Amino acid sequence: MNENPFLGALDWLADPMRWSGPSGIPVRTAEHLGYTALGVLVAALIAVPVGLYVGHTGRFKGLAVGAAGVARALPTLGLVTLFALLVGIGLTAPLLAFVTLAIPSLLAGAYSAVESADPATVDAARAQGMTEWQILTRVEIPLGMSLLVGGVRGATVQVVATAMLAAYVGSGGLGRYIFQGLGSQDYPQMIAGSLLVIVLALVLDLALLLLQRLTAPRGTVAP
Amino acid sequence: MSIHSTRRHLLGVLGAGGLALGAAACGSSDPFEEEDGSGGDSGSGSSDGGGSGAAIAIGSQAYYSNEIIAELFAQALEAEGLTVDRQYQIGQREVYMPELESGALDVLPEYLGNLLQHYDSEAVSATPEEVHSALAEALPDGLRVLDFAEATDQDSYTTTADFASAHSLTAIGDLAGVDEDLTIAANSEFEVRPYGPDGAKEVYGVDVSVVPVEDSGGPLTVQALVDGDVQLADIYTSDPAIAENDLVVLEDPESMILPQNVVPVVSEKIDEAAADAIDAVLAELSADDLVELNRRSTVEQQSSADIASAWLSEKGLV
Amino acid sequence: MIGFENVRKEYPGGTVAVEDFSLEIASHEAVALVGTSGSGKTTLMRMINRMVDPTAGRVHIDDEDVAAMDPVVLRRSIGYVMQASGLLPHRTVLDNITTVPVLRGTAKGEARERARTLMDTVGLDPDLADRYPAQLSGGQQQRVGVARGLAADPNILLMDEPFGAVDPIVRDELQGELQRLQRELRKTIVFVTHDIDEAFRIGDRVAILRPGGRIAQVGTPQEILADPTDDFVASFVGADRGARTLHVEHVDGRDVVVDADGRAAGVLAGADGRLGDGGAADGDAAAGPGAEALATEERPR
Amino acid sequence: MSWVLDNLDVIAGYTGAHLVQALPPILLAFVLSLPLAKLANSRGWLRTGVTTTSGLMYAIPSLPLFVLLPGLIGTGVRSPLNIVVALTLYGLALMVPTASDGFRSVSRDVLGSATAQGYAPAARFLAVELPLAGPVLLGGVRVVAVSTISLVTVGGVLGVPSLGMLFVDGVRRGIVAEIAAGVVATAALALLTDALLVMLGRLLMPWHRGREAGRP
Repeated sequence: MNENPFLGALDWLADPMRWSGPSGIPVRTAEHLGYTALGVLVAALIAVPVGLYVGHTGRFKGLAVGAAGVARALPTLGLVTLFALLVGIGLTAPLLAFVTLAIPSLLAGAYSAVESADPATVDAARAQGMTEWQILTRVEIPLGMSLLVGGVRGATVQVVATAMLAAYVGSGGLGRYIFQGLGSQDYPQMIAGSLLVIVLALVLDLALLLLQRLTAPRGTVAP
Repeated sequence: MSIHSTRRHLLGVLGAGGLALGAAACGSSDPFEEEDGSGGDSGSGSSDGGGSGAAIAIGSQAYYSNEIIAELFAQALEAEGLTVDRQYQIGQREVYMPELESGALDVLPEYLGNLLQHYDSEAVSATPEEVHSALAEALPDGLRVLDFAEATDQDSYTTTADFASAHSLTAIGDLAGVDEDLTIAANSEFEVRPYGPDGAKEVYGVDVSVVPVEDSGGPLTVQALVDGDVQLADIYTSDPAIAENDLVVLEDPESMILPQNVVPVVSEKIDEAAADAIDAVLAELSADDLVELNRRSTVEQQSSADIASAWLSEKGLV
Repeated sequence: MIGFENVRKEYPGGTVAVEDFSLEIASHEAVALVGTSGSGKTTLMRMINRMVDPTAGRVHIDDEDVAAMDPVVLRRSIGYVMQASGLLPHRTVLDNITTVPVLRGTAKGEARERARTLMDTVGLDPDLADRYPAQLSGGQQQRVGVARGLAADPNILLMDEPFGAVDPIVRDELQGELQRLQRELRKTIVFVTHDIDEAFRIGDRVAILRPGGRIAQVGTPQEILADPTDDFVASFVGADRGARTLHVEHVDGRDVVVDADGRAAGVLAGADGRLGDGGAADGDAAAGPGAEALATEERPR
Repeated sequence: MSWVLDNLDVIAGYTGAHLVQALPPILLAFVLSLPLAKLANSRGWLRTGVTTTSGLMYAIPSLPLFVLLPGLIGTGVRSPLNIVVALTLYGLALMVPTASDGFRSVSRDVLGSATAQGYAPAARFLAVELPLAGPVLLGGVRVVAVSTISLVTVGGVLGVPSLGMLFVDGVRRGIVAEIAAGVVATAALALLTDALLVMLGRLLMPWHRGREAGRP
């Protein structure tokens, strides 16, 4: 053990006991990833179609921008506690909060992805006889894919850093280490939990950055 | 070296910061002074107009029940003609204890067991009297505890009436006979407390696992228990939700759980006259009274000032 | 045959792009709509494939009202070539050309086969098939645009200032290619431009438009040059400046054509018929600054 | 609802404390980001470093940072200074890359012509580069403002007075209206600040008026 809580955190992480069992690091990390994925996925199911619709038609743009602005301004801790009082403990309350947190980035990504397509290209596609759906799926989405993935990336990093709040109301994830460390003044444990969250966020960020690079359509990058 | 010494090291640093803050909090230019006051002292005639040298600074934890008790002290002292400065809703013991030690705070309602554990993490359970005298030893120079109240606000192993009757439960030890996996909703630090899962296993031979709910036995914890998400919950015994939901607090014949009677920790600034005023309040404060005070806050959503003044006049204390 | 019957286009907010326009375009005819910006020429052309729906009046193709046709099916039956080509930047040359045939359900292999033929037709090196548009020169992109417009073998080809974004020498080449293609393919072409010389070179007939889509004059280039209906047309074709009033001077034993300002505009073809192009080319020769036209003409081929 | 009406003074007090903690980090992040961004733009590897560090910073969960920072900088947990420093760090993480992009977006030709007209470097920065990067900077500050005002609430868990206290107290007392009031007040504060920033932008950058499409 160590006097310095940061070195103590490394000792904590180095303990092989922490790496197995139902409250071990692999399980908690998997839970954390699961919450993040679920939150981003549900948010994407809502925000991406709306963003694509708004970007493609230009309709309800003001409404979408306003809604995203309000969602951005909502404090996540407040949402978690509010939803928890309304629906009880478990994953529902934090999940609702994560979805709210993820929607603005995803909406902006989907919306700007579609809007980024050169209007002349879209016009030409329409003049050639593509249906609106074909314009969206064959022209606008492929061309804006990296912006869309960028939105997913932003949302994922935000949710993964916030998913610790799931442990505030009865679920698992890496937040368990953070809250337990906080509650019992076991700062090495709290720091270790935070470090794991940071590493997870960086790994996801990097992976999605790579995906973003890969989805940039060939032909649009200068040779 | 152990975790505890690590903790002390960090707390030392935290304490130094708290000291600095405490000094700042005395200055009238500190923007947080007013906020602290208005945080809990909604509407009542707070008399912080007097010189800060003469005023008695009363603090409270960030816990509505603790704030009510602090407000009882405040109004009782004001009735004696003293000037008080309310500094409620201070988050953590690691923050306010240094402020008490430095003299930035003069009075704060505490709980026997938790306060002792702050100074001696190895403290084992005992009777309230034993804890009280141990505290007198443990407290640093310049601080002392007054008499403790009958009212207590301690952790508990609580279950629903249905679950208790289905398995004939009256005491924690009876859980050993329950043939299913037991979970208890509690703050996550319950996991490492002496009366947590390890204590239950050691003292009563009972296996439980913790479902963390960070509202300190509040409505989320109660709801989780009532909804059957968990079989047990750590609910503070002063919580009116216990009676309202017909919950059963399992007995603790081995005194595994530390007694948490309300006890004021005070600085040297509290003279005998002031101490007498506080003692008078605590002498009247029964366990049922504390539950009722809490009920007025959670169910009736009254402010601590209104609750305190009503109770003090009921008891003829002001 | 394409017919416009009293069409009008008014945008929300009251802007009137086209007031009242009627015109018949015969099959296999190339008609150039020419006018300044705001003349409604592009709006009119886009009414044919329903990219724009008229507020009043109707447009018909072979006596069938386009308003009754499904716009998507209609557009797939009409070739469309636009300025800066409008190619899909994320698809290769070959995929761009096969877009419409594939949308219409032609098998991919067959469409590609035809696309390669078309590349040859428009004078594109087959090695460019797998390039992306951004890897091509402006002139090559326009050739791909033309090939794409022809890919579904449409009867009608709409061309919206297709050569507006390329430099003059390439534009001249592309105009020549288009004339050659049109002699072979005999499509019905509606060609929008603001360049009167281009209009004279491409159009069998030319419609000169005033703002609001009002027709100033319709006719063959020769008719318009010979008899401009009013000052607007005269000014538009440059007759008033004397740019079109040419006379012949003898220089070093050859007949040099000179405009009203005394600037050389070209060399008169001798009995050997050295000047290959038809009447429209005369207009072209008169187009730019005379010295340039002369130099072009004398450049060894 | 009656809780809200009975406790308007409590909400107002927390709102004041909230602003005292939120405004300095917004201002500090903006001011400090300018030299840092200029510095980052001066070297390619520095720019990469700054972007990476920013990403790393933003991945740190806020609650542990609030708890740990006092140990690192010697402030108290309940000290607003602690929250201000932590939030300034988050603000910089957002603002420096944005400011770096903003300065890069200024056309080299314009800068060159300004130099040719005789602008000294400092004057050129203040009179030409800063205003031209203004719209991008404003966009960054708006994001920082909204995110900072939201993050201040986390301090409530530690007992630092802010609108976040309403969440902690509300969840313990089971008063939904109290939490809802905290959420609404925080969001309103954020949106109001955002609107003020937009207005300030229009005032300072009249040439940009009407061109800024809000980001969703």
